[in-house]
Parts: sequence; C-alpha cells; structure tokens
Amino acid sequence: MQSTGPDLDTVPKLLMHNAGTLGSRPAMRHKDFGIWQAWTWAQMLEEIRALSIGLAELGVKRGDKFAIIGSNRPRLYWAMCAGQALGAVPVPVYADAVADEMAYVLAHAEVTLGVVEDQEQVDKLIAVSDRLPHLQQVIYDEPRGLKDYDHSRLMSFDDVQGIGRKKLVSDPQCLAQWEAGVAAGKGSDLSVILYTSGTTGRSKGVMLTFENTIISARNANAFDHLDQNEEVIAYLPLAWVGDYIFSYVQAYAAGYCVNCPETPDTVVQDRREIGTTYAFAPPRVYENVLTLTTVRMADAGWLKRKMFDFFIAFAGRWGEKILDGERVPLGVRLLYGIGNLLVYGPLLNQFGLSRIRVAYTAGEAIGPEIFRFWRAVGMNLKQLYGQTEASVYVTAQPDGEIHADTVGKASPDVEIKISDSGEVMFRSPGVFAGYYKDPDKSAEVITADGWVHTGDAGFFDPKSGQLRIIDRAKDVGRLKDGTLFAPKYIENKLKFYPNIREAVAVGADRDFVCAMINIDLTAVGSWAERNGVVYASYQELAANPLVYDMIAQHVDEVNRSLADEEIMAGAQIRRFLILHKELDADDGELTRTQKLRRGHITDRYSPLVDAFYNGSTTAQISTEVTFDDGHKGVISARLTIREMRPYPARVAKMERAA
Amino acid sequence: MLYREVGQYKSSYAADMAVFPILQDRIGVAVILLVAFVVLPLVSSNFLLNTVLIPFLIFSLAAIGLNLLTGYTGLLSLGTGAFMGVGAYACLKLTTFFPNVDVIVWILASGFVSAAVGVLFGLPSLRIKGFYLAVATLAAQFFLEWCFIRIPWLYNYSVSGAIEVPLRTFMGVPITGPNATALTRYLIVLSIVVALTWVASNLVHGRIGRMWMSVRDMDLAAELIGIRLFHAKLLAFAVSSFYCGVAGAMMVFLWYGGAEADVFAIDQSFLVLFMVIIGGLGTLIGSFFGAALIYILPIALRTIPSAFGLPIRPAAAEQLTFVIVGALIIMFLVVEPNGLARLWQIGKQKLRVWPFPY
Amino acid sequence: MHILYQIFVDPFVQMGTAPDLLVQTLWDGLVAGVLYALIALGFVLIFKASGVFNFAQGIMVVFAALTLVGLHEHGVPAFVALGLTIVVMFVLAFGVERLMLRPLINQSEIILFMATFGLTYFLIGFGQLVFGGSPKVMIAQELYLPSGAFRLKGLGGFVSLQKIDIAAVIIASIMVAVLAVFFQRTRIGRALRAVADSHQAALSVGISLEQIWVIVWFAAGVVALTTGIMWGARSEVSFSLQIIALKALPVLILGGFTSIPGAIVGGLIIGIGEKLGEFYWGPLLGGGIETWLAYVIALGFLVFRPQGLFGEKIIERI
Amino acid sequence: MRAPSSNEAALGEILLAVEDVSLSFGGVRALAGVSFDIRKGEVRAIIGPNGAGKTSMLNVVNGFYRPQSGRITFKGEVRTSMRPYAAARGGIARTFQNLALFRGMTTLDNILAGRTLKMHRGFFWQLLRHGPALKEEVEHRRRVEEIIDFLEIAAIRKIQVGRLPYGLQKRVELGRALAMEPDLLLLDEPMAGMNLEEKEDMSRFIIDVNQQYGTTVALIEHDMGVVMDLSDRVVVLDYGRKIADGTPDEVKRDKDVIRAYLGEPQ
Repeated sequence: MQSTGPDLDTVPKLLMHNAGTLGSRPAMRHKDFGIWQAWTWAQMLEEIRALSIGLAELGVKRGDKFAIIGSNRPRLYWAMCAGQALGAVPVPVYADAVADEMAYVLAHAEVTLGVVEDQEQVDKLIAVSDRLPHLQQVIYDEPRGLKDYDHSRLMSFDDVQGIGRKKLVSDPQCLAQWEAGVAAGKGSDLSVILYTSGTTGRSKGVMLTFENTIISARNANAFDHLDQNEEVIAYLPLAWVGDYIFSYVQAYAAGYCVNCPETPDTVVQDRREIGTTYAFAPPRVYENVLTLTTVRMADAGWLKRKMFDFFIAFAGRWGEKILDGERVPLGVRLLYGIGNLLVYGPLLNQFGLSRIRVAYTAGEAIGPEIFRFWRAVGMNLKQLYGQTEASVYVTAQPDGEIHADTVGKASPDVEIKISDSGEVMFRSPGVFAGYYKDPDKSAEVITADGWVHTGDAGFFDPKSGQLRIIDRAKDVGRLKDGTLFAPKYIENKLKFYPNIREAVAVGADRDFVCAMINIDLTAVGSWAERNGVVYASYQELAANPLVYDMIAQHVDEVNRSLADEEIMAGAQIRRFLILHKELDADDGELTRTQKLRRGHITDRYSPLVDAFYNGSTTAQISTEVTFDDGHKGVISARLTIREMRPYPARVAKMERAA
Repeated sequence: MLYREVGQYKSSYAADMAVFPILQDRIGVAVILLVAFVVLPLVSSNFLLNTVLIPFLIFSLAAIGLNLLTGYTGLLSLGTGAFMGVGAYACLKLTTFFPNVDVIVWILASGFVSAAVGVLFGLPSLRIKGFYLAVATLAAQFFLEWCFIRIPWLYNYSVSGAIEVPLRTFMGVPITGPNATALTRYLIVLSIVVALTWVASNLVHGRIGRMWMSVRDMDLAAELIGIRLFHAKLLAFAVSSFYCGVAGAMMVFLWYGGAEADVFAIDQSFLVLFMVIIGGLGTLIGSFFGAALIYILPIALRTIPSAFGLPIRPAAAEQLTFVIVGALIIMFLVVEPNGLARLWQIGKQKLRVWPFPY
Repeated sequence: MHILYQIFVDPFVQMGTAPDLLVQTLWDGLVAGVLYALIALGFVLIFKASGVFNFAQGIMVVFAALTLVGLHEHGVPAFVALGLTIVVMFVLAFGVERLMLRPLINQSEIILFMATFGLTYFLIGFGQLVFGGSPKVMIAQELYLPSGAFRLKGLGGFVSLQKIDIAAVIIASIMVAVLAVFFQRTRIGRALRAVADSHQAALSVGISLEQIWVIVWFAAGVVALTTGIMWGARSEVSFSLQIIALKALPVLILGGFTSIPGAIVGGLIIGIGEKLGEFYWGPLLGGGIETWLAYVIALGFLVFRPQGLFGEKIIERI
Repeated sequence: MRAPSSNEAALGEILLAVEDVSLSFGGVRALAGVSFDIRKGEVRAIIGPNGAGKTSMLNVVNGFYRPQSGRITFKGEVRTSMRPYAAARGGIARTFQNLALFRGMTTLDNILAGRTLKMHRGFFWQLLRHGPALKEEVEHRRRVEEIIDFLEIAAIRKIQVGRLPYGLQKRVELGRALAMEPDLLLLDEPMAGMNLEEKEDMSRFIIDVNQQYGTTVALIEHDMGVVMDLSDRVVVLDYGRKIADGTPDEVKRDKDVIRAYLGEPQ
C-alpha cells in the first residue's frame, strides 16, 4: 500500500497521513538499553510534533537551515521531519567529519540551529563556533557529560520536546496552527540540502525539493513492490542521499519500519535480530561480509570446508538460474534445497539476510564474483546507479534481468542519453533544484532543457540493453602511446580480491600503468596467522615479501584478464607497490563515502609516483597522518616496488565487454 | 544449522530475560514435554517405566537439588543420600499420621522436613568451606544413616527395619503401594519433576540464583555487594535439601515401594554427585544429562551383552560396570571438565553459528 | 537428672571401677587410630605434592591387599607376591599420572577430586573382576606376621593385646620414620617439599613435576599396601573396608591436609575417641555411634579451629 | 578541565572520618594511627609506595579487616567494625586491584548482582519469577542498562566476564559497584595494567560518575598523572603512616612525600 495522492506532497504530510492510516504499526525501532524500543506512526507523530513546536518556540521558521549531526538514531530523523514541518531545511552532515570540515559546510549552509547526537559533536561545534555566525542554538540527544556546559545556547532534546508539549497544553490554538503550517508546505519547497563530498574540491550543497524525493521514492517503492511490511536497518551516514531516500522518504512513502542499530559496531547483530527485508549498501559492505565468510570458513574443519566449497560451487553453477526462476533439472533443485538447508540458508541467516526480498548495491562497481556469490546463495541482490543530483535513482535492474557488469535500465520516469563525448546524462522528476548558493555550477551541470551531466563515462550494453559505467569521465585518460587508461576499471579488478582493500592506478600521460595497493588487514591478517607470518603492525605486514608475492599473483591475474580485453590490453600493470598505511578519509585520501580522492593521493604520494617511472626499486615516503583522536603525526617508510611482466594482447573474446 | 535467529528481536526486558529466548529452543522444550507426557506413556512398557524412566526422573531431581548447592552455590556436599532419606522417612511418618491427606502433598511436604535438616547441617558452612565442608556433610550422612537404622519409630517399628509403603489412592486411583501402576507413578513423578525443575529454573535465573553464583564465584566480593553469605548458603542448603528430600520420598513411594536404610547410604550420595559433575556443575540441563548417563549407562551395560546373546555373569557385569563407569568419569573429566552440559552448549553454539566454526 | 548422670558421671565411674576395660579400649582405639593415620598419611603425601584430594586412597588400601592375596591364591609365593604387588602399585601410580593427572593439569581441585572418584570406581570394579568379589583372608602367616595375643593381667582383670596389633603399631612407626627420613634427607624428598611449597619453585630447581607425581603416588601406594596388610590381618580383605577408609577424612580435618604429624595425631585422637565414645557413651544412644562419632568430633573441631590442629591460620587477602 | 569543583568539595560535609586507626597482622604492622576524612562529593586519592597500607586502609573502611584500635565514622555514625555486607548496606561500594568479578556470570548478571541490595521481592515470588518478581527484575534491568550504556559495554552484555579482556573486566567491575548506587565508591587501582587509551576512558568514567551522580570517590592509584588530574585531595601513606594530606599541588611539593617516593638521600 502506497501513501499516494497529490495532497501528500511533503514528508510531514505523509507523517500525518501515516499516523492516521497506519497508526498502530511500527514506524521506527531503536535498539537502546539492550532492547528494541519501538514507536508506532501515531507515537512518532506525537514525538515529532512536540519537537517541532518546541523548535518553533525557539524561533525556527520557514526557510531556516539546520544541521543534523550524528549516527542513525530516531531522534535525529525526527528532527529532520520536525524542521520540515515548519518549513525549515535540514542539512545532514557526516558525523565523523573533523570539526574543520564541518565548519565549512555549516558556514556555507548558514545553519542557525544544530541537532546533534552527543558531547563529541557539541565539542566540535563549540570548537568552530567563531566561524559559524548564524548558529544560535544547539540541541543534543545524549546528555552525558554535558551537565556542566554553558547552556545559554545549548539545550537537550527532551527539553525542547518539553517546551513543545507544554505549549500544546497551554495554547489550544497551537495544534491547529502547527497543522496549518504543515498543510502550507508544497511539493516544490526545498526539503533538504545534501552536501556531496566531491572527489575534488570543496563539497557542494545539493538542493532537493519534496517533489524530487517523494516522486523518486514512490517510483522506487512501486518498482520493487515495497509496502508497509518492510523492515530496514538505517546504518549509512545520514548525510548520504541513499540514507535520506531509503531510510527516510521511502519509509514515509511506503509506511515501512526503519530500525536504528545499537552502535555502529553491532549493525550485523542488530540486522540479524530484526531480519531486514530491504537493503541498500555500497559494494564494500557485501565485500566485507564475503571476506569475513571466507576468513571464518578457512578456520573450519576439513569436512565442513569441503561441504561448504562444494555447495558454493554448486550454487555458482545453478543458484542464479533458480533465483531468476529458470527451468532447472529436478536433481539440481533437490541438491540446491539440501545446500540451502546446510549452507545458503544458515549463511544468510548468520548475516541477517535471510528475509531480504530486495537488496541493492550502489555507489561503486561491485566485483562480479561478489555479486554472483550473493545471488547464487539466494539473495536477490541487484544493482542500481544513482546520484545525489537525481534523488538517487537513475537506473536500476528489474527482477529477473540481473547482470554483474551493468547497472540496469532507466528507472521509472527517468530518461537517459549518452552524450557525444560518452558521458551519461539523465532527465527525471528527481533532478535537483541546483547547488546551494552556486548557480554557476548548477548551470554547468543542468542543461537548459533539464538534462543532468553525471560526469560518468558509460554506454548501453547492446545485449542486455542496460547501462554500463566505465569510470568517471574526467578520470579516463590515455597512456603516452594513446592506449585507453580507465584507472577505476583497473582498480576495481584489483579490489575484487579480498586481500586487496584499495588500489590506486596511475598512468595517464605516462608510458605504462602502475598501481599502489592497500592490503586488507582482516583477510591478509588471517592468511598470515595461518601461514605463521609474524607481524606487529599494518606497516610490517604490508612490507612482508610473502605478502608481496601474494599480491603479485593477484596483479598478474588482473593483467591476464586485461590482456583479454582489446581496448584494455595495453593498460596492464607493469609496476606496483604496497602502501605502508591505509588510505583514510581523515587524511583526505578518501571521501567520507570511501571513494578515492585521486588528485590528492597522487600529490601526497608523488615521491612514489616518481619512483615508479624513474626505474627505482625502492622509494622513500613520509606522510602526515591524523590519528583517531585528532592529533597528527608523521610516519615514514621505505617501500619496495615490484616489477610485473605483461601478457601479450590476445584476440579479444568480446562477448561481455562490447 | 537448525537455528534461524533472524527476526527474533526482543522489545521488552521480560522477553530478553526469558529462560529460553530463542524460538527454536522453545519449540524443542515443547517437543520434549509432549514426548514425555504423551508419547512415552503410550509406547512404554512397564519395564521401561519402572527401570528406566521413573528412576531417571527421580535421580534428575536429586541431581538438580545437589546442583543448586554444589554447582550454583559452590558448596560441596556428600550428604545427598541422607537428605533423600530424610525425605523418605518424613513422608512415611506424615502419611502414617494423616493417612487421609493425599500422599502427593506429603511427598512435597517431606521436602520441607529435609530442608530443615539440611539447614541444620549447613550451619557449619558459616565457618568452613571447600573439602572441609564436604567432611561436615559426611557427618550428616553417617549420623542420619545411623538414625534411620537405630530409631525404629522412623520406620514405624516394622519387623524388617525397612520402610513399607502403604497403599494410598488419589481420587480412587492407587498411586502408591503394590497396586499402583507404573504409568500412574510415572506421570506423577514426571509432573513433580517438571514443576520443580521449572521452579529451580526460576530461582537460578533471578535474584537468588545470582546471589548463589556470586557466592560461588567469589564469596568475598559477594559479601561486599551486600550479600549475607550465611543467609545465601543456608538458603542453598534448604532448597537443595528440599529437592533431595522430595526425590528421596518419590524414590521410596513411587519407585521402590519399600526400602531399607542402606538405600540412602553414602554410595547414593556419590552417585548423585557423579551425575552433577558429569552432567555439568551449575546447569539444570546437566542434571538430566548426568542422571541419564550415570543411571542409564549401567543398565545399558547390563542389558546390551545379553541382547546380543553374550553370556555374562551378573556379578561380572556389575564389576565391569564399575570399571567402565570409573574410566568414563575420568575420561569425561579429561575431555570436558565442565560436563555434558558444556558439550551440549558447545554443540548448540556450533549449530547457532553454522556454517561458521565460531 | 538421670540422663545427665548417665552422660557426665556414669562413664567416668565405669572407667575408674574397671581400669582394665579402659586400658583395653584405649589400646583398641590406639590401633585403629594408627591405621586411620596410615590411610591419612597416604592421603597427605598426595595432597602435599599434587594438590589432589585423593578419595581413592581408601580403595588403594583394599586394592593393594586384594592384589597381594589374589596373587598368592594363584600360587605365587608370598614374598614374590609382595614384590609383585609393589610393582602393581608402581604401575598404578604411573598410570594415574599418565592417564589422569597429566591431562587434568591446571583443572580446579574439585575436578581432580572427582577424577579420584572415578579411579575409586575403576579400582573397585577392576579388583573384583580380576580377583573375585568375595572376602579374602590375609596371608599373615606366610608373611611371618605374628598371630595370637598377649594377655596382660592386672588392673583388676586383664588386657588382651593382639600380636598383630603390636606389629601394626611397630610397622606403622617404622613407616613414618622412613618417610620422615626420606623427606628430610634425600634429594627426592627435598624436591617433594619444594613442590609442596610451589610448583614454580620446583620447576626452577629442575625437577620434573611428572616424576614427582609418580613418586608420591607410588609412595602412597606402598603406604596403602602396608595398611592393607595390617588391616587385612586383623579382619578380612574386602571392599567393605572402604567405609573405614573414609574415616581418614575426619582425621585429616583434625590434622590438616598437609601435615604428616597432624595425620598421626589426628588418627590417634579419632581412633581413641571413637572407641571410648562407643564403649562408654554408645549404649546410651543404642550403640553403633562409631559410624558417625569421628565426623562429629571433626565437625566440632572445624567450628572452633577451621585450619585443623597443625594447619596455618588462613588470612584471606583480596 | 574540572578546576572549579575542588573548592566546592572542600566545603562538602564529612562523609567518612578515619581516626587513629591501627591494624596489624601478627607482628606485621599495616596501619599505624592513620587519620583522615573524605568529604561528600569529592574525589579523594590515597597514594603511597608499595606496601604502604593503602589496600589495607580500604579493607578497613569497608569492614573486611577489623582495626585493633581507632574509630571510623561513616555518615555521622561511629562504626569501628562492621561486616562487609553492612558496609554495603550503608552505601559503600568497592572495586579491587586484582578484580573480584563473578567470572562464571555474564556482564549483565554481574552488574545485576550489584543490585541485590535494592531488590526486595521475597522468596515466594522468586520461585514463580512472574508477576512482581519479574517486574522487579525488569525495573532493575533498566537501571543496569543505563550503567551499561554509561560505561559503553553494550556489545559485551551477554558475554561471560571470565572471557573478557582485562580492561573490560575492570569496567564491568566498576559497573557492578555503580549498580549499588553507593554514597562512597572505593576504587583500588582502577587503572592498574591498562594501556593509555583504557586509562583515559576509565578517568573519564570516574569523572562522570563523580559529576553526574555526585558519587564520592576514594581511589588508590599509582599513576601520579592520573591522581593529579582526577583528585580533589590526596592522602599519602608510607609504611602504614600518613605522611601528607592535602590538594594534589600541596602533596606534590611535600618533602616527606618526595622522600618516600624517591628514597632517602644518604
């Protein structure tokens, strides 16, 4: 059942509608104090209303911007809606951002109010308060440690709600006024500003209207037949558009229940307890889970391992066919049933995925092995391609038309075209209203007739008719000899090995391709344990010659597969090294959504890049790092560069690549 | 593997603190109860009921009693047999004085007599612990045993010096004495054992259980969080002896139908202690496992050779049983010092994390 | 009033009027006490060195005696049988160390205690299986142990001293002396004491813990054999002896678990105490109080001196 | 960071006064005529070299040892010797240098055990574990969950404490003491054997306990940095005698203290 209707064009209106029609159904749960606390739609309306009226009493008015900072907790989601009910615009911010990064976004958005999780975030805001002239009030959820703070501009969430509740009692007009305020909201109103942590430069504030998000959400719900019975777990950053649409707007549109985990560390356990039916995650999550599976199974007894391997291999052959409803021999179906009892079912159950009806991977390319693995064991994993600027949905794979290397067909109401330069462009009701306070940039991205430049290079796969994405358009370069060089394409191939966590390929305008690699501490650490390799630190493990040998093998396999592809054969990796530290968002090497910031990395590691191309076999590097507690230090290392032998280009078997 | 815990979330503390929080476990318990109350009565022969099921249940209850004292509170007792005896003799006296009150009431009431005696012999636990306390309980064992023999009043001055169980009926159905059918007695024993197990489970999962375990794990710290050690220990003695007493009364009234004092000799104490240790200290389910292994194993050892047609002298079979049981005890302790319940837990954990090893 | 008289006056009047009976009772108590002390001694040896509360000590007494008699029944000459029995006790010690103590190292004491229960069962079954379950007569004569009795006249009657009892007291005394010398003078003895103080210390002076365990269990086995011969010669060799063996426990409570002099003194107190109690006060209660009197005496001690006669005062530290 | 509180604490009333307490074991003298007081709301440190009698002092305060002479006044009542459980009833909680957890029980049960004194449902209800008994369990579980949340040990609530790493066990032990809602919290080397990060966490918890719940804290600690940061007043023991008493700054400058810590110059 969808909550549709032309009058339901804002999220607060959906809230009031749901409170009426789904009143006693759960709207949110939060594992807190050891058990799942739940709120029905009716209760949630009451909570949000109290907060909203409290905020109004504090002076929040239509058009104000207010920040939301913290992890996924019901009260922060409520704050979004409470503000929206007043016509104010929430600006969710990445909670793990350091104070400095946060200051830029908050100052740019001119936020007047911050709703934050705890003392940690309050401290950050206090630290940069001199740069935030508009900020008048900070509201916190968790009072711990804040007792002795100066409360002249600080107030607890409970107190704000208290103000609202008191007002509701004392002023009989208040309720009607508030409801009138909600009714006054329009679909075309600005609903949220989401700052994208761009891979280059300062982040930009993407403005989305209610219409943008609600139409996209309804289309998505209809596309996958989502209704009020879904259970989802909210664990992705609040500032990411995916979470905003998926844990917030889609939930309000379909009326399903959003569950907030106890802590970020217990997401797997919490997901398992709830048994989510609809999931949305970047490939990294699926990859980590698979790595965990591999690592744990490596410690299992011989017999169990054999059984596991047999059934996984069997599922690899038949699982996807069964999932897609194809006809398979009865024997296969029977054996798959046994496999389901012994392996697939328990496996999905361990990770809380057995009730999944639809799971999406998005944000980046997923390794085909990983993608097929999850589908083979019976989870309906699909790909979608989206952007903040599109209110997420650009393309998605319909049930039964799933391919590991494509991202699907145009989502409902979305038009797509490939520009002459090979860039993917789209037009849809979800197209954003522009970048906040940056009309020049907006005009650059949105054409006069409403098409949006995605910045991604791609093409339509002739066989499946689905979109394929190669790389960021601006990252696609050429080697000196003119060979096409798509760094991400190569990096993804590397990253599909569990031992490789991150890779950076360099080669544009150079003679050949080189790669800097980050090993995966979980996978390689477990390998080290099994093989008696002793190490005291990440750095030591990364420098181990045996680890180098292992990674060299992976690189070699990647080269072989590149040699199979006509246009990529010249871009094989000739030299590589293993980095001495993990690439980290705190050091600006990754974005907060864990994407490479390529330019920054090549600057930072320029001595290494130089060493690649001047023939050195080792390279010295010192880098400044930021520790978890915020203080900085320098680590330096001498890294070994390993030489690889490329494969001759073969006659292409282009059945997939074309 | 069989455990599918997705979607089993708890939204109240009551649900979270339930004894069986996992759905599959609840189903398992229901199945076991169904089998015990319905299936077994339908399919069991009198032999099976009399020689296997009834004694197994009675020993399980005694083992639970001792487990509350030794496993949960950490007080080693070698007087179980005597406390069982107190229950049996008390029941005899009570039903003699008040023949018209239902004997089931007296079976349960005799537990209170046993509890009182238990408290009396638990008094030294104020000052002593460990093996020293074990010796104190031996005093109880031998003194009470002596009483059972030397005080004719206890066995109603019967010529044989043994308890002779009188016929008692409940709503016209004979439940004790020679006319009571095995099935009736089985169902009564089963009901009492199930009910008392439930009660024991309630106790150990609540404040009192935590209090006992605190005393067991670190008595000094327990005292420093405000627990009166003496009270906690005496309560453990009382509850433990209650269970043993009821088990003893059931043993004579619902199983043997008559008994001499030597039934409650030190051997019986040791037997129950074995059950508790092999089953697993500090677990209720272990008490059942232990009773099954220690009681049923010898029966199996005696019956299996003859079932295969191997001629074996009864005496030799008995001796062989001793050898095997002794060796098994050592072997079990070597393999899993925490008892069968621990093995069970490990197995269950394996099933829960399946297909992973951990 | 009458009952008070019976308890507090009458027994002492009897002692005074018939001193021969008193001396006879004391002697019987002394002999029983010596044998209790011997069982307790074997126990203390093992507890000191390996921290194991060896419940099987009593059954080792029976097992040793049974083996000796059993071998002789099968035609083995008495002294060869004695030698063979010593070998059997060594094999037992070795087996216990290998199959029981070593795998259970670092387990809690209650687990080790339970393991000795298992050993008890095993030995009961094994002994009967091999040598039969019926009571046997000790080969006292073949071992040149005296029989018959001295009758000492005097004290208004006579006192009868069984020669075997005298022998038992002498042999027990020799045994204790030998052990004392062994502990004080020999290298192994010093090692044993080191172990008793601290396993770490023992390891650091280069003594294998395993060897020491074998040695103490073997020593306890020899003590058990001696006890078994004496006790067997006085009554008969049967498994009913194990109940008497339990008497070692109150002896230990009195003497402390780690003290050899304590075991001896405790044994004597218990032996004499229960004989006096049985003879003079027992009839008041209908007799047979011997079965539990020892425990009650021990219990009384426990409440007033929990660490035993010779144990050190325990100061609990946290 | 918490400069303002020390003056206020100095004004607080006396919660516990130790007067001329002496204690010896056999011939060994552990405490000799020690006197000091603990005021409501303060963090009081007891420091001194090894064997100075610090732990003995705590053991006397919570009734585990009986002093041979001297007087202890707690909440205005003279208690020369009280049983440990009576001390607990009076509102004194305690953690130990070498941990005294109930190792066979889970984190949750350990902390719940700390609530034993606050639970009153009788034996009969405990037999049923329904109705009032269950209601009481649930109420206390809620309170315990607050402590779990406070100490950030949610992820280990159902793990047997014996299997936890040392630093977490220390935290659970603090949790159990907090569950008693004590007026006076005695901490015996709360940071012994911890790494820097764990020490910082523990310091934060101690400060929060003191500030948020107003619990009076008396702690023994070796790490002088921690002591100086945390405590309002410090008493210094050496060979069972008090050699100094005052604010951290005063104590730091005291000649006797310097001598005790650095050894007497010959």
